[in-house]
Amino acid sequence: MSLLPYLIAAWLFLVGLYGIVTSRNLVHAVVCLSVVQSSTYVLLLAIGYERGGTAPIFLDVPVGTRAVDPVVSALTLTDIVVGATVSALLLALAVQTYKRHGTLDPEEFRSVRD
Amino acid sequence: MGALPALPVAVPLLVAAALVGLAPVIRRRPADAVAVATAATVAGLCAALLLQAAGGPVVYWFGGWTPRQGIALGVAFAIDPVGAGLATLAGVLATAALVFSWRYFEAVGTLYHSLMLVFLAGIVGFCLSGDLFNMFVFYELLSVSAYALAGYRTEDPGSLQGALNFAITNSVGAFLVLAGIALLYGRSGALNLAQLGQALASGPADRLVVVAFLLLLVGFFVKAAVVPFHFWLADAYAMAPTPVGMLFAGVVSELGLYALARVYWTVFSGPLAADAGGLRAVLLGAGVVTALVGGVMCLLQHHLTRLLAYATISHVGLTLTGLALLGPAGLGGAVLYAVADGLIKGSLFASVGIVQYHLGSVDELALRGRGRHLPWTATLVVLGALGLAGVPPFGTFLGKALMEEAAGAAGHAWLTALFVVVAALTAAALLRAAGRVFLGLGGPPARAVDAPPGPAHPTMLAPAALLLAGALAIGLVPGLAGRVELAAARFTDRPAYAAAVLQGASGPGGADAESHPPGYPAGPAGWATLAAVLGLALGIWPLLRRRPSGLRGRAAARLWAPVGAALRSLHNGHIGDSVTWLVVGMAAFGTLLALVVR
Amino acid sequence: MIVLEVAVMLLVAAGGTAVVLTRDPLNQAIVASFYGLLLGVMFLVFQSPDVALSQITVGAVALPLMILLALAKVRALGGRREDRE
Amino acid sequence: MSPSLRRRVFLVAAAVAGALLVWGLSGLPDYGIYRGPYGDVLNAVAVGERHATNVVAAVTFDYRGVDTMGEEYILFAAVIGVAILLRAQRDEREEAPDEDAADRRAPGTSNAVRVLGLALLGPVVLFGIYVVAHGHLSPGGGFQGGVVLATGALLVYLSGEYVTLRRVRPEALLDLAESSGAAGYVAVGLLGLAAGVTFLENVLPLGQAGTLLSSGMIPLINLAVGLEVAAGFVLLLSEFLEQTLVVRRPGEQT
Repeated sequence: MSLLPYLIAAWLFLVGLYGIVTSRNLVHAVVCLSVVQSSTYVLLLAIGYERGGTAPIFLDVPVGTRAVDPVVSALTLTDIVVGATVSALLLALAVQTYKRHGTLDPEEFRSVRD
Repeated sequence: MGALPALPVAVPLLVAAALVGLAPVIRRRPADAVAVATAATVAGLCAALLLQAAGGPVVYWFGGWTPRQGIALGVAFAIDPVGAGLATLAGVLATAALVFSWRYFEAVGTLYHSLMLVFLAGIVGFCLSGDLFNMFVFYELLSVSAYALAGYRTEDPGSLQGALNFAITNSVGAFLVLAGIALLYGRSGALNLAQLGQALASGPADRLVVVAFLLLLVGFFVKAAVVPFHFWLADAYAMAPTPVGMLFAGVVSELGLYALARVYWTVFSGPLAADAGGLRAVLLGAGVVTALVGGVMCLLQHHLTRLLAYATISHVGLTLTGLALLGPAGLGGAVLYAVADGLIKGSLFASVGIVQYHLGSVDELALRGRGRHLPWTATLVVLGALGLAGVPPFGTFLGKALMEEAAGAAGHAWLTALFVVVAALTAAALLRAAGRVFLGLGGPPARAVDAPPGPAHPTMLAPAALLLAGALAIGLVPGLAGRVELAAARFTDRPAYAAAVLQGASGPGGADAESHPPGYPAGPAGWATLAAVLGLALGIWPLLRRRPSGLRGRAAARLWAPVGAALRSLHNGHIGDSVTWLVVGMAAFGTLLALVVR
Repeated sequence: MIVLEVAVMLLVAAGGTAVVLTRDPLNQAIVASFYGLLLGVMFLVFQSPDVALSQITVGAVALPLMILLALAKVRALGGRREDRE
Repeated sequence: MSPSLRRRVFLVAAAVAGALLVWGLSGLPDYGIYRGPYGDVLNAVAVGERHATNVVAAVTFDYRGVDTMGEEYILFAAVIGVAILLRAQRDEREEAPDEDAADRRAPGTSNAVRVLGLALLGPVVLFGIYVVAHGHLSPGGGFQGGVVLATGALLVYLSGEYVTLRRVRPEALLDLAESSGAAGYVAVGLLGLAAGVTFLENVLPLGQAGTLLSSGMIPLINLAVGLEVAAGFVLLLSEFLEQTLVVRRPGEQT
């Protein structure tokens, strides 16, 4: 239990990479990349978690109540925005690639080099 | 506390947003002018910071959140001459690139200008930041802009594929960096580099420290395109529009190495101090392999921008060897070399852009003899090739001389041989291309295609010429070597950095300037000349022979061909392959580090 | 409480694996939406409601929507391509 | 590499890399123990110093506000990037987008769906604004609220009113909203410089903790972020949407 969330983060990281490596569809690869990224959310939030702590919001509870780390939340928020924007860009690239090559399969488009 | 440190990031971001908001009412030329003026302003602001930082570190706490009892609550820019110098380089290159775009792009809206300014702000923030997570944010900012810019020429299918591979591989690299940050945060509860360094210095180099260093190292190596993390680079750089390529090759590759140096000397140099010898061997190995693979691949190309892209990889390898010596002397040489080399790469990308614009192609075989009416461009390419080879008095020579000196002092004098070989390989490739394109050597002239006739427009020639002049100036400024070594000495002084950031201790900490003898050391100058001559021979000689080869040549070709073919097939631009190599590299570096540390 | 935490974490691990192993992009978008929701629940367990809200709006709604739209575009293009041939 | 070779190479390398990762992760403090000091210090001082009851918001928008500024510009760059990448596509076929407008309505939109969509629009928009405005008090803020608002715009599409949306040609307006939001963040930062303190330093009264008009500049930044995120996500979604619709031409619908 004391390591479980960290192990899950490592698992998500590798399983997402496996998806990218074996992907036959660029859109699929982009979604797999978002799984890789989600591992960093899990890792960050698990590191800042304090057993028995409340959310770091002192509206109904007084300051001084044991709370989890607010910093990892702020970091993860940034991370989520990064993830969404990178995914959007990649999807746009994938759509355009399909338009040029007529396929989304990385095996099928040979590189442009001579 | 003055406003200066915040402005080189805030100004381009504000202008970028304004350009998008005003897109319906602003015309092309005013938008060009605003973008150029903004980039030049950033360059000026960074230069001012550089001067200020030369007198002592400049620490700027955003929001006024100065640390309490050594605990950083906010985010700081911690500006030293190395970071400010790289930021200035980025500003100069961006200005040159935007001037170049004036004529190069027929019709662009303001979106391109905005994206370039955001890109520049990302680079500058990355160079100035003293906070690990803040570095990650700026790293992503510059990366996301770069992905879009790399795919900017959407009519080119290669461009899209290059951008996709670029974005996926670099994103994985960024997540590795973030995972490394998370590990360090879990151990120390800090994100400020100085505070992290203090927290780690008291502990051992245990498994967490090793793996955190591994994750950051691999993430930054992906950005720097160190072998085997380099498979994305050639497609992305070669297919990007020329002005974007100028920035990519000129400064972005070096940023990965800068970041590694920064985190090593602020955070890890305490716990890893005892293992510096093993670490040096690992980094030196990576640098040597990168330099050689890049150099050989460079010689194999006849697509000019792809050729320059591999030259970039090769020179990142050289810079890494300087850094790998893990001492201030090697670092100083590496910094000087990287800046001069960046200016020359920017100039060369611009020259190739002129070729592309006026001759409608960047394939040296399809261009044979067609560049005869571009004498200025030809001159710039040849001078650039000599600059890349490190011929005096270019700044690259001075940087290499410092690195060689440091290598000799550290018992690695053999690095000189590597420098000669790599300089010869990349110079050979460029001189061969110049010989073909501008002199028509090696065969009948190619058929012309429809393209705007010469002569090249001043807005395209001037940036290329001025960047090259900058690289010359770096080699000629008296006393620069001594100043750079002083800056490097301060860069590597972890306690002084921490004191400046966390306690506000000012004043030039660290070692005093080593007085560096003026003038050019004869030995290194001789080696550099040898490299240039070798490069000339290797590049031009095959073009002058009537028939392809004699018996011996054929035997050599038979030996050489499979190597070339294997290298080519490895560099196939497949996304799955790039990511697989990334994981292979991570496993390899991780195993080496685990063996080397303790 | 701990049982709940372990259960959510294992579900997330399974969900991420399912996203990767769903090879058809259209189905994958839907699985990814569920996975986004699961992550949101996990973040609530981690006492991070801000992040959970972000994750649910982005991961479970906006991103799957973008994927579906991109796929719709690809299909439309593919349809045209076949028409022409 | 062939697919099967690649898979095998990857699995071997990933086994080693995974072992290294786990080895390193096992050096972390046990799950459920946070050693600090960063978060603990902030939890102790932020409410007193910033009068923001949501400490995450205080960290996001003030203590580490410069990170969030970078983050907003990451979104900004991505929106521009997507527009640039999909641009060629739009130019090609934008002859007269409104002419065959009747055919552009999402197929199969029944009146019931339309009414439902429009009926939902009000509450969704209200909820979005609420989330933006209360970011410094309770969970939420500019980003989350902005995304909610953007989905509200999508409801308009789902209810078949895309053509209406299109006819008003809101793109320039959306660009303006997005860039004002982004510029607004920097401008709030410059307020500090204008007042002679540092960039992003609070210069507004902090107000009474727990009330809507408290926490100084944080609600202002939240507003800027909300504007940018809402407009940005609408632009992102509508770029893809446009891609879908542009192709769905008369005679080619399936």
